[in-house]
Amino acid sequence: MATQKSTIAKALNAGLRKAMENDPKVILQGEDIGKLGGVFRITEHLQKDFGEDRVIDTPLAESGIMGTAIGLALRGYRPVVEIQFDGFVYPAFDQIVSQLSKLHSRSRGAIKVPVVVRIPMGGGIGAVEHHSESNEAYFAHTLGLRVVFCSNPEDAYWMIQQAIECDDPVIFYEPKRRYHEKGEVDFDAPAASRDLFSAHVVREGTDVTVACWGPMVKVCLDAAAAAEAEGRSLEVIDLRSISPLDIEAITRSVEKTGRLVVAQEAPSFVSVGSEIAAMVTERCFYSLEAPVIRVAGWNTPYPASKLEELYLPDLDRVLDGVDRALAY
Amino acid sequence: MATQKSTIAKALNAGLRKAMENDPKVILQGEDIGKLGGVFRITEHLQKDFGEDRVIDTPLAESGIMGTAIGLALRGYRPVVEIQFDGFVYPAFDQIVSQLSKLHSRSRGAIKVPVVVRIPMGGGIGAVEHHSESNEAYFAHTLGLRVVFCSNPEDAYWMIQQAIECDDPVIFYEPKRRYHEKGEVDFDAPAASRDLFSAHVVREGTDVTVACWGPMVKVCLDAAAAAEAEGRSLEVIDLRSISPLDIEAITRSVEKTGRLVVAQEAPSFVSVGSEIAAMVTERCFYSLEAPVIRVAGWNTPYPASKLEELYLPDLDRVLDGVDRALAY
Amino acid sequence: MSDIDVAATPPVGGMDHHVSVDPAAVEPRAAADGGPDMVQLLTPEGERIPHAEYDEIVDALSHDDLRGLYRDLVLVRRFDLEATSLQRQGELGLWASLLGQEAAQIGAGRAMRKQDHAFPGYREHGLAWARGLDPMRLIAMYRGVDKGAWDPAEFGFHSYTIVIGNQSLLGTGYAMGIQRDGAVGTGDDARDAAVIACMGDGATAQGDNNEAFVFAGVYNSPVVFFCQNNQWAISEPNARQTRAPIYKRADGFGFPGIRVDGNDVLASYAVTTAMLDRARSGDGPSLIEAFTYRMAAHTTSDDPTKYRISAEVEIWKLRDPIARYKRWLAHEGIADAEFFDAIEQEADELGEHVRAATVGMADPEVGDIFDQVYVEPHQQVADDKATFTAYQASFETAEGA
Amino acid sequence: MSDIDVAATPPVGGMDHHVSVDPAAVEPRAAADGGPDMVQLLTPEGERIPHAEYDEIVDALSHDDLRGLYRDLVLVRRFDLEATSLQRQGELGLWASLLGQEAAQIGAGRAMRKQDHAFPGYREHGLAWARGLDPMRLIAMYRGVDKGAWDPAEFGFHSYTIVIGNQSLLGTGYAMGIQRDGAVGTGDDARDAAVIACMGDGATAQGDNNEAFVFAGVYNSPVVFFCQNNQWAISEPNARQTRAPIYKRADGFGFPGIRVDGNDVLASYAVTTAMLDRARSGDGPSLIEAFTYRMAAHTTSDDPTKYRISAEVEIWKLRDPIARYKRWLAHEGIADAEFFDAIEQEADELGEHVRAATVGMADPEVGDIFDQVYVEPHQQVADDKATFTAYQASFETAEGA
Ligand SMILES: Cc1ncc(C[n+]2csc(CCOP(=O)(O)OP(=O)(O)O)c2C)c(N)n1
Ligand SMILES: Cc1ncc(C[n+]2csc(CCOP(=O)(O)OP(=O)(O)O)c2C)c(N)n1
Ligand SMILES: [Mg+2]
Ligand SMILES: [Mg+2]
Repeated sequence: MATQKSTIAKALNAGLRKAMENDPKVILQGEDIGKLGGVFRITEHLQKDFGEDRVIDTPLAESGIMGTAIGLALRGYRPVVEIQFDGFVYPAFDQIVSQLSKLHSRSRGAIKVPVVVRIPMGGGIGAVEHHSESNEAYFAHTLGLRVVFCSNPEDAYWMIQQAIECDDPVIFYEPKRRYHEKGEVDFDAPAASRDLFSAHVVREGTDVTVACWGPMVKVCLDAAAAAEAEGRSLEVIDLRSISPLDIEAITRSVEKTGRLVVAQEAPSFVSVGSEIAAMVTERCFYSLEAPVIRVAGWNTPYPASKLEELYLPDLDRVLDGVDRALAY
Repeated sequence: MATQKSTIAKALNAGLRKAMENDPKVILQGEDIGKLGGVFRITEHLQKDFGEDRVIDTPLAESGIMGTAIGLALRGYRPVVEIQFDGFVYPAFDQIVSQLSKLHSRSRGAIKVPVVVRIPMGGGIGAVEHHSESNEAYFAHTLGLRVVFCSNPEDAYWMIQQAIECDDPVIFYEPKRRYHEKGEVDFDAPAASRDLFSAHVVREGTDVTVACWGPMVKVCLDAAAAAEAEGRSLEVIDLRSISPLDIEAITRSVEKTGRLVVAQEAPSFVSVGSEIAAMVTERCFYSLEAPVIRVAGWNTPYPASKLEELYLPDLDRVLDGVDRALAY
Repeated sequence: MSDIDVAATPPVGGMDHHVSVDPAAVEPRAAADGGPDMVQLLTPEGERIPHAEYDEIVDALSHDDLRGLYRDLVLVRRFDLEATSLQRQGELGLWASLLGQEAAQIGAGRAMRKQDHAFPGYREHGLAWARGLDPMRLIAMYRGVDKGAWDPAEFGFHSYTIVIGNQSLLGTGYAMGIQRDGAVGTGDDARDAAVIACMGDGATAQGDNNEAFVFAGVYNSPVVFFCQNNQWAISEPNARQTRAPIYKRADGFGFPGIRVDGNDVLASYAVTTAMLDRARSGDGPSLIEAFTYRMAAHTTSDDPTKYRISAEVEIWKLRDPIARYKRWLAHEGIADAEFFDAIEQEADELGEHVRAATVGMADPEVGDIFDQVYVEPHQQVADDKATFTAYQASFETAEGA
Repeated sequence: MSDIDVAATPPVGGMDHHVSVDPAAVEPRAAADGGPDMVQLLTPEGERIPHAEYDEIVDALSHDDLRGLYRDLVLVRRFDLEATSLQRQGELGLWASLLGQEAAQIGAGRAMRKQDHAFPGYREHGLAWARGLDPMRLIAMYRGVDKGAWDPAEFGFHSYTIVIGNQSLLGTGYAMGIQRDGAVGTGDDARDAAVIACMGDGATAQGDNNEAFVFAGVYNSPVVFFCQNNQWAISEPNARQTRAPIYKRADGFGFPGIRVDGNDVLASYAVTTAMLDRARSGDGPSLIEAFTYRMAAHTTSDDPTKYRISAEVEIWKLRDPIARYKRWLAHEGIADAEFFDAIEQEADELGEHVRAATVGMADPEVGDIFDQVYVEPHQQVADDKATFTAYQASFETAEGA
């Protein structure tokens, strides 16, 4: 069918379906993912087509969802768990940190726990509290987990499939405010042809590197377009994976541009942006013309939604970061 | 009685006692903190002296401990919660992140939750899994919490009192492998005379700044003594508080030395060390002679105890970090 | 009969498709009635059923009290409908309707004394009303102006809680505080206090709620767990949350559980009154399962046609909590047409007030992002606020120039 | 009588000191017996009590089987004592003794079939033994050589789990997998499988265990929750963990709960056999409370004299699981002195083997720190390993130089 217009939501749905067709061990678990198809409809029609034993509506208990998913993985299944919103992953935190991330090393490799944890993340949808968080720092700091973000429909489609095929546990973040944005997807391309854990230069440039992931990629691409009008050439890197971090890709770009802006929705304090800044500075100490500039959510809890526009880094704040980097 | 020799364990016990005497609203909650006095005996004799209603042996359920502590705080109490070991705080993570850290801002200041969460942290005691973790990055990234570490008996005594007096929730880390190390404590000095949230230069020096906290302070002081023998002058800063971070104190020192090593037990990836590196580089870009060097636990789960000596940063690794900083 | 080897036929998708429990087999369908254990004082037809244990409590209510309950029910429903329509018109970000659950909440809320405290979820608009909270505070939260910024101490009504289960532990801890204040079992009606901690049927699956049962049981704390079983947790029916009826959960934690008709304001009032009395007098916790129905969507974001049939909703319409109560009041001569009209009028006024106040509601202060994160100063928040302020100012300067 | 106003006297420390529940008031003291509901087939004196439901199961055991149980009990106890003494001599970092709980574990372990799976805590040495795990694997973990590095699939015995409650959910999920594999209720004895998920009395308070009850109930999964109520959670007695007896918890989650004498190997075997059969045949979960006693300290780091009286331990000595079983075997003529001596001999040999193997145990590979963190390569771990290796090498170079 060649490429086709699709949304991230539909691409994820198609990717899940493909994975379920390819491997009968793939099963989905979560709250309301069955008849309803999930509150974002990412699992729409899958229960109808694959049955209640492969698309499991769970009790309302995230630790239970995570713990039983790990148990299913121990039995040879490949569970894909949906956490309804970012702010509801915390009841499962203990199972994720104490079991999911550690069983492989605890057993000196005897045990594999190929669980994918899908989390619709981030703000910008005018939601009530706990529905707009960017909590990737917690999981990135948890060694034993892999943490990835899709940012567009094309990636969503193959990334979810690769995440399911990966033998390590993967936290799979989905930028909820972009679920319905459209893009071209090649539904025939084999998922295995790309590398889930390598960063992607989505726009080449020469003056400043901008590293970003998930919902911020579009913001940064827009910023790059705006910057171009002012004669500034930004190189935008969609990191896709933040654990592992494709630090080579970032340093390669920074060696060229000499300047780096990291843009994220999460608060900056002790965050992925901090890590990138620390690592890049270590590796590019002599090529950096300016310190790494972080453009991030403010160091506060996510605010009431009427204030979220002021909280989330937007095009202007990214450009401001670029200005600050260029001011050195 | 002027100053007296004491251990961190005894100083904490004395500090808790003092706080309970000063304020009848101070109550303690935790597993085995009553008759047993806690597995580290930090609360020894307190139940006998203050009764079962102020020193509460709780059911074995950390979310329950944390949630009821918050409820008690809402009623006007000042609960001090003991988490038995670092690795057992995760069942309480949801209550900490979703309620403890957010109730004050949620209520636009109407609610205060002055809960202290005491966590014996870190490795080096030959323990089984989950008993040796340094998980401060999770809480430092959680705005709304304060996160502090004591590193010696003197500080333990006044810091625990100040933490209890603080109207914000405080995660209070205790370096468990140092519980029984001795130092002078002035049990008469009023707790209020110091600032819980400011860093302390524990040794002055001129060549390299070493920032550390909790159990690493002693390691770094020992390293500084060893370095002196080789003619290198290290300035060692005990951060005490990592949220807020006394960045002024660090930058003041770095402006002088031009070099910074951060030493921590936690894995480096997306950690407090990352943040310090990022911030210091932003603020001292022109005075840094070398990138900030992080000496940290390796980026893995904490290993089996026979390997912990190779995992934990020791004097040699700190000195190696210093060498690397000086190599620029 | 056939030469196909049935055993060798691989099940579809590699699975045995008979392993799931049929929800209907383990728990009555959502449309079922509450069963013989359910306390009901008023039938759906508005007939009063005598009850040895609870008549006394209801009989102690004056006609004014009884009319007051009606007023509560009607005004709360009107408020709720207005909020739903404001959401549809884009004035609110979201609304979680209490439609159908008015009697459960008003009954429980009116059973509380001033010194009692309620720990709500996110749908307790009736309880909030009974505690005297200005409904506009709820509107402000769902509009995104704030996150629920009232002072719990003022109303004995705590923050709305969105993370399922959290509030039960907070409520239990609060009740432990009441014990430590010596405000249980003194016999002083103005002193002895208790807590109501709310949960939904889905919420009973959550670890926090079960830990709250453990703590409350062990410490014998004055807390009444008030579970509104509205049959649905978004799209999932009771059978996906528990294999046993909810009120039976309590026994295994060492305290009584009671199922009450949540569409019967008198029963909800009576049972809650009895359980609060029990708690205040030092006899410990209890669990009330108010058997009711979520007549509307889960929230305005939800589309229930995806997962439930309208016939079920029709059955529950016949059990409407307000209709049956009105019928009884009229039949008993406690209220007349004039009274009902006056309440209708008041409801219209409330609706208009809520609409006007919502549309005219001021946006929040931008400082709210930073100003109440901590009680005491925090360097990183202060630094961010300074950066933010300078950044904002740079636009003003730019615009001014 | 007195002119002191009692009401005005402030309670000590600003508190009413009567608010705590007296533990003794809500649950029998730890030294109490298990009550009339407890299934017991052998009295502490070694007398066999007939039981309508369970005799059949026990009667089906051959004399070889019965002697085998004795052997298990004695060898496991000896192993455990040896481990304790190895710890005292500094050979282990820690040891969690199962002393007193042998019968509960051996009974349950021997009730399992090959295809069943156990999810243990950290004290399940008897269960491990029954599943064929080399006890040296347990020693390796408590010595700090590894973190429990066996392959669960090999033994149907999963990782030791230290974080209280985690394993029950893993076991329940595993049981959900068994259902999906069509390995329940087929009637094929070699195919139908079930799970045993272990917990302690203290652990029943943890959210995870209650969520496991919810999931197992809702999905009717083949899991037997096996709770060893050894009366203590470190220093806290049962009354601090639950207000109701533990076995009563199950009913409110929709499945049966049974209290069994955990010091009676026949009863533990019989009840577990029945519940596993039930699970395997598709009738769903159950909760077994094995009423027993932790004769030793919580772990070698613990000092129980701080919180419990020795009189209690003395009472439980009279209920020793091995002594009563030996008496019965001898009385029935199932085993004679020669047999008992042979087992004693074997135990001595096991002890010596464990001691020698522990002292001679190789240290772990340093690569273990890095090598099994991920299945597939991870850049940051690889970078750290390279740094580590170079750093280590620098010493060797330095030393070599
Ligand atoms: C911990 C957590 N997980 C998931 C959600 C998302 N969520 C919001 S309401 C809801 C269903 C709640 O059902 P129930 O407890 O029956 O209450 P009701 O909405 O019916 O009043 C879910 C799953 C949440 N708010 N918190
Ligand atoms: C989540 C968690 N919290 C605390 C601990 C510390 N801890 C280890 S064992 C134990 C008591 C367990 O008691 P019980 O469940 O009765 O089991 P037993 O040790 O008696 O076999 C505690 C509190 C832990 N391991 N995990
Ligand atoms: Mg509901
Ligand atoms: Mg126990």
